[in-house]
Amino acid sequence: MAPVRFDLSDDQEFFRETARRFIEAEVPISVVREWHELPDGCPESWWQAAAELGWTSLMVPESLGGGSISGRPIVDLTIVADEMGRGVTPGPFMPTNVVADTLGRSGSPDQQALLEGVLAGEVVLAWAFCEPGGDWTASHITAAAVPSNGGYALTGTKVAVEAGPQAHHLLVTARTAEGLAQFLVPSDAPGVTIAPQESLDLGRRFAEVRLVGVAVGPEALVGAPGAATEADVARQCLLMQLLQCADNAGSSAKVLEFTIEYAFDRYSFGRPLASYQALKHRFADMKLWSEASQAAVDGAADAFADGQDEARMVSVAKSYVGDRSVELMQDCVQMHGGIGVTYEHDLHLYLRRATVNRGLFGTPGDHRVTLSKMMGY
Amino acid sequence: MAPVRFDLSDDQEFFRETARRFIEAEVPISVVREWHELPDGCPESWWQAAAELGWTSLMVPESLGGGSISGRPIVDLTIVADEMGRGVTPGPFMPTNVVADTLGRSGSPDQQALLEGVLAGEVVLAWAFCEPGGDWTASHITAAAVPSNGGYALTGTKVAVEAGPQAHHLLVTARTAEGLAQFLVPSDAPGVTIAPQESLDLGRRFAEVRLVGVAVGPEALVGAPGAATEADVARQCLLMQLLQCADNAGSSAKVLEFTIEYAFDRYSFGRPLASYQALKHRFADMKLWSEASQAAVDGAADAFADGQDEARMVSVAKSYVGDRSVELMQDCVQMHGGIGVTYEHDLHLYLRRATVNRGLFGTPGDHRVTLSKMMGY
Amino acid sequence: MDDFVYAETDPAELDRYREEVETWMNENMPRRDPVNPWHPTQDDDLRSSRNRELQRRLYDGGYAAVCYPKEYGGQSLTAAHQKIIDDVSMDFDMPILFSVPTLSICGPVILEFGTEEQRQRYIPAWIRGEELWVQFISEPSGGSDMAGALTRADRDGDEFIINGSKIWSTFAQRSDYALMLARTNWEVPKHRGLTMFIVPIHHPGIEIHPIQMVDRTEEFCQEFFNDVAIPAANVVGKVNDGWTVASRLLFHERAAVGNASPYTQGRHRNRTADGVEDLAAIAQVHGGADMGRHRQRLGYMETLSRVEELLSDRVVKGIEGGFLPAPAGSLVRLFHGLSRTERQTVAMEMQGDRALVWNQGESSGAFGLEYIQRQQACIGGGTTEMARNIISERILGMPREPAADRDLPFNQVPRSG
Amino acid sequence: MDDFVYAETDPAELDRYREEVETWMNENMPRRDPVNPWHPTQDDDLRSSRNRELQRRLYDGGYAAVCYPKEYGGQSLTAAHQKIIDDVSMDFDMPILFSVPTLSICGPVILEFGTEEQRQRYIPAWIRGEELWVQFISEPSGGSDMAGALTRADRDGDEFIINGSKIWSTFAQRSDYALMLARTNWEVPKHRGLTMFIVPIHHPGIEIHPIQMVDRTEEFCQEFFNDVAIPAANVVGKVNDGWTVASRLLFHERAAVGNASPYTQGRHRNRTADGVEDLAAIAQVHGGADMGRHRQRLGYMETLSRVEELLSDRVVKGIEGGFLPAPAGSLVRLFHGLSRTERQTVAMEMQGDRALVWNQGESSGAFGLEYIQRQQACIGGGTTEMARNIISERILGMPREPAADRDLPFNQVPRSG
Repeated sequence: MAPVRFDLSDDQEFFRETARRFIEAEVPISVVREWHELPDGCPESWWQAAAELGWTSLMVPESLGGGSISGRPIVDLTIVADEMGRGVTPGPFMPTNVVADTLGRSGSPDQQALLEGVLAGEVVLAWAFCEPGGDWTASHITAAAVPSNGGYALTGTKVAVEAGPQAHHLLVTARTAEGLAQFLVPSDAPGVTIAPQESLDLGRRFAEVRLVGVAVGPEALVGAPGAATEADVARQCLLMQLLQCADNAGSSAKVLEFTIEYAFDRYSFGRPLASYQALKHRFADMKLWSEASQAAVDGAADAFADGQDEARMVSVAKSYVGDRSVELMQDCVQMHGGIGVTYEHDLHLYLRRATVNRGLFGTPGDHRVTLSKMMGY
Repeated sequence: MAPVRFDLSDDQEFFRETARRFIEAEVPISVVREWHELPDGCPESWWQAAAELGWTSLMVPESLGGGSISGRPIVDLTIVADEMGRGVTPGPFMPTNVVADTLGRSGSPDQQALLEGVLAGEVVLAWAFCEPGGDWTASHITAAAVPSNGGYALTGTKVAVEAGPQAHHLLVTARTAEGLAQFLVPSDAPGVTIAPQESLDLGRRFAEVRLVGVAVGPEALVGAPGAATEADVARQCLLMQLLQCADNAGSSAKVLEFTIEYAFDRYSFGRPLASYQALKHRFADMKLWSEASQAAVDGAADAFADGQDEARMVSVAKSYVGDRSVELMQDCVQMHGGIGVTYEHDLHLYLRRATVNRGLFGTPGDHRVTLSKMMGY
Repeated sequence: MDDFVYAETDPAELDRYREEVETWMNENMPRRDPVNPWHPTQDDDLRSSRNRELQRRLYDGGYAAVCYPKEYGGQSLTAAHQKIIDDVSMDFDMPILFSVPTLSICGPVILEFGTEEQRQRYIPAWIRGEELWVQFISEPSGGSDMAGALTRADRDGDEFIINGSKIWSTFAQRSDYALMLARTNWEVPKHRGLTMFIVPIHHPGIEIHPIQMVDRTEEFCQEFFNDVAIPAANVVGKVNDGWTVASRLLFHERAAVGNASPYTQGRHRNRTADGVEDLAAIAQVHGGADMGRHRQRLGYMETLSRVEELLSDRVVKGIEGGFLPAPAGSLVRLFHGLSRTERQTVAMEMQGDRALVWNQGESSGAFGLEYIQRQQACIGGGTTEMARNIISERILGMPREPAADRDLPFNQVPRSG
Repeated sequence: MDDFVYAETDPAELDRYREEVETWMNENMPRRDPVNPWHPTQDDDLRSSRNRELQRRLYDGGYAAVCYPKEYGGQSLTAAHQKIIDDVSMDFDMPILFSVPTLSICGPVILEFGTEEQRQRYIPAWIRGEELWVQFISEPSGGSDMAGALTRADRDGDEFIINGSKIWSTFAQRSDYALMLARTNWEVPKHRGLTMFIVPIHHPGIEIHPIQMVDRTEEFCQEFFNDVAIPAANVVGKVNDGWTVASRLLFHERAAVGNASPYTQGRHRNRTADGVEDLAAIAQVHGGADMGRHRQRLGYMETLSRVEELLSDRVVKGIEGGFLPAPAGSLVRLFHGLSRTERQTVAMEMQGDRALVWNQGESSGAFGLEYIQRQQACIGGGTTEMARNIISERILGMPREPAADRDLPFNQVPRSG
């Protein structure tokens, strides 16, 4: 009994089923391992097939050729994230959707024209946001956009830019005299250096992006500098965090499922592991964490879709799911014993990814501070 | 198998056995409960009998009629604290010994004359140290000792003064122009108001001590103001903390013992509780905490006795024993079920006392900060 | 059938209902005194209790036990309606004493197993606030093993004669009737020799002794039965089939403890730090140097309380929709026990020394007292250990614990020393 | 006899010994390179390994395996002496590979059960650094159930023919001999049909496959045996009495894992945050806004590492003095597993994002890698679950877990799917 939302419409349920079958057929774990060797983490053709299923269209307005399943695109998006987590499925899903959402909301018509390629899975987008030692809030941004002959010159260093190595365009967050601003920059623009980084997560790709006096025209601006951009950036952060949580809820549910199976099949001292009360009680706790994580993700997605208290509910999800998901996986490693810490076993693939999701865009501890401040303390 | 030190000399072992038999004979739990009603927490006659066993002489120099069992008085002192913890035994043991230690080391001959009464159990000493909202370090002291006709006038408010209600003399920590200073003040000195406070611990007594222009002569000074007194105060804190830890190590060992007995005797679904693996594993953890707590206390006592790194090792003990002891007792409450949260059951008497020991003179969290600072962070 | 009955309700209807309830409560229910609130358990007079009076008010307004069928005095409404009443009622004094066990535990049991006469006789009396019920299920020797009851009911003509003792009944001395589980056959395995009875509490043969808790309050009681004669008409369900009734009762108890019951009215409030806001307030006062630590705690408590709400909604929906088996209520029960003990620990930590040693009359000591009683949240209404057994065995389907008493005639089962 | 042999030693003698060791090490052992230290497990050449060379140096100096009897190449000294060598050696490269399992696990087993010939033949060869041993005990199907071995040894004249597979042997490919547990009788309950053998590893019938761990290192191996003929003279202890030998072996393994063995030389160091000082250093670099949290973590880690030392001293003393039963080594093992996983978690947290995503060549990723492998500390050398069983059953005397295979002939015992 996989913990998915209990209120899915038939369309959503069909969408979810399709995503799961697509992943099981196209990207079983054996394939996930093969794709570890690919520079981009997945074949373009596959990403295009995924796009055909609507994985990149949910956050794009219908007027621009996109559209959601349920009219609550954020909820639909978490459905895919949950399934991708279950499959440790690679692909530039998170950053592409997050940047597409902003282009759809704040982009110029020229910039929105790019979305056609996104919908076709031919254009990959990345968000160049966090800087070395940064805390994943807009306040730490020092990258500068200096006015120069009618446009801007961008200078700064960005790290942990997901999908950086394969992105066609980068959304760069930087400071201007008018306040925070974002620019859409082609990855091959002169002055842009994209250095792939190593990651605990062997499936997704990250890069360090160095910008040295990158010259862009005024039309590269996405939305208005200042308050409007602050709002866009805040929304981008929340969206990334929500997707990380959905991903971890899905992956930890999956890990728990196959670990429970293992406990039934594995005999020790003539009894299945599942018959040992000390382990049964830990499995009960893990089941609790898994169900509660799903509840936290769904609650945050609903808050986001309803525009009600989403900042709080996303931080709640990150604070809870972030910790419980990796602790659940670690205890599942323990349940497996030696085999659980071998490269051959799949468990570490999930744990690697969940650990990265837990940490980027703020650790659970960071989000507890955020929540405390929301309570005026 | 009660976790006591494994390196006790025959004299120490005899001393420990005597203390245990004395407590079992004179202050069984039924008596502990009766004594809850006594304003002083215990009869004077009993405290005098305890003193005859040497409970107040260990920290007093032989030249002044005192003397330890092993030549390592601090270790001997933890033996008594451990046994008193096992018996949730009331009595002004901690403050009397801590103040006596300072008088023996820094007191004037006149002040040391008082020790004769302490050795006889006729004089009870208390330490008026912490102030409202204080953090149990000398730095928070605001009580003032202002020079006035040849002596001083003391003004300030002290809280959680253990044995305050029954103390004959108070050691008052206050500030002077020359720095931190301590004064030995009769409890009935004009200007001293001692208001008994309520406490989670039903056995020991605490008071708020208000000093309003209490006039004392220069002879009331204990040791020299400034550095010397800073050192005395630091030692007094460490001594209190060590005794709190020894007390909690003893009481949690005792609680674990009778809870294990209960688990053997109590049948559920036709099996003793002790046969359920989920509980067995928790008992294993508790046994680990108990043994490790004893190790931490002994390590701190040795460090103290050898004068090597005692500040660190006492904070380590407070940080570890403080938390593990109360968590152990809470889980033992859980093991008992409903009966464990009734007034009639003895468990809460231990938990009350251990909770107070955990918190006063710094919580485990406070001591972790201290340790971190010792590491230069 | 192992789950509640729910009906679809459209949002508009619910919004309308909320307004209606708000208006009515403002006009008819006493506002909660924020400074010195009334605690439903404080009031200890049996006959003219404030709980009974408030329950009557709800009934007169048509807002009492609204999930109960109309024919027994309810409104045949949905859990969604009751939740609205609960939300709105947070600012008012509510007859909490009727929620557990009367309406949420004994109620559904009588609805399911009671004879039509029993239903007619008892249910309306609760809803009108006239009669309070308790459970006589646990026994001193029993712990979590409810089916191990030693209290005996021996048939004598058309009566049963009860002898033995029960424990952990809530305010029995203030109540009128009890559901009692007793052994009517000792020759068969434990589950097959039990019978459930309706027992009038104020009966010459019944002695009630209040139990003093660690904080000296007396919420629970122990009862002693000496030759108490009960008419056979008071049997609930079938003779020797009492375990069927009892396991449903325990199911409803788990639902009630896990905030997953549609039959409770209003929400229980704690004496000290109930909401996270209360904790935040404490932090404001005592924060100081520990701000970093307090923030972590506060943020974590906020996390737990929000997730607890979301989880309990999810479980109710999941059971309702058949996505989760009924025992899933144990998930909520487990989460609740763990988060509550955590909160009481944090509250004590935040209060600092004042929770340990305080001036006479100061309220800060309550935080220390709640801390040393924190495990109550993991014991009362089924221990967290039982919850973990249920989750692993009935949700995950793992092998059951070997029980030495499974198929043994009860009089041959090994017992506590 | 279930404990180690210790002798009283007076402090003065020990101080003298410490000076002696310090002088000797300074003159004879290579200093540890603080920047880029040599890791004993890095060096993978079989014959001319640095470990063997360093072991030989210790031997020539008279500081090798000093707790071993003189007649077999040791010094017949006490655990206190070995501890001094360990303390001093922290600044030097040491032949850690010989500590576990050769000297600390296989060693005491041969001392206790080996024939005089076996002792003479093998023990001096270890101490001189000439031969490394491993254990062939665990099996792919076995998990913690060592006595459930499926590898068979069939008698054939004065030889035994081995078939089957073993796993989790440490660097088998670099070693010379193994202690192997195999089944010699299938008609009796599992504990009564096992025999312990000395097996030459580099044998045509033995295939060795390295196992890649999560971080791609290859410390452990799996072996496959095809008709491997072993002379009966290589039996350790009695035929079919192998479990007696194995349980002593497991006892010594727990002692070694719990840092409670007097036969290990030097202490193992970690690639990343081994000491709390290392953590403090990380905090210095990455502290910043999280100072409050880092302080709590740092102080807690300091607490755990100090208490771990004190506990392990206490347990050694306790077993030595007969205050604690030998299984008390499991206390240290459990504490170690828990504190180490905690430390690796904290180290990862302190490193921050750099432990998750890092520039090529940066070392910070090692913290992430160790975190995802942290459970190794609770699995290797006997799981923490087994430790908890041992503590509750053999120290607290609680009833043993019902085992379906206790008295069943082994060939009738239920097995993994």
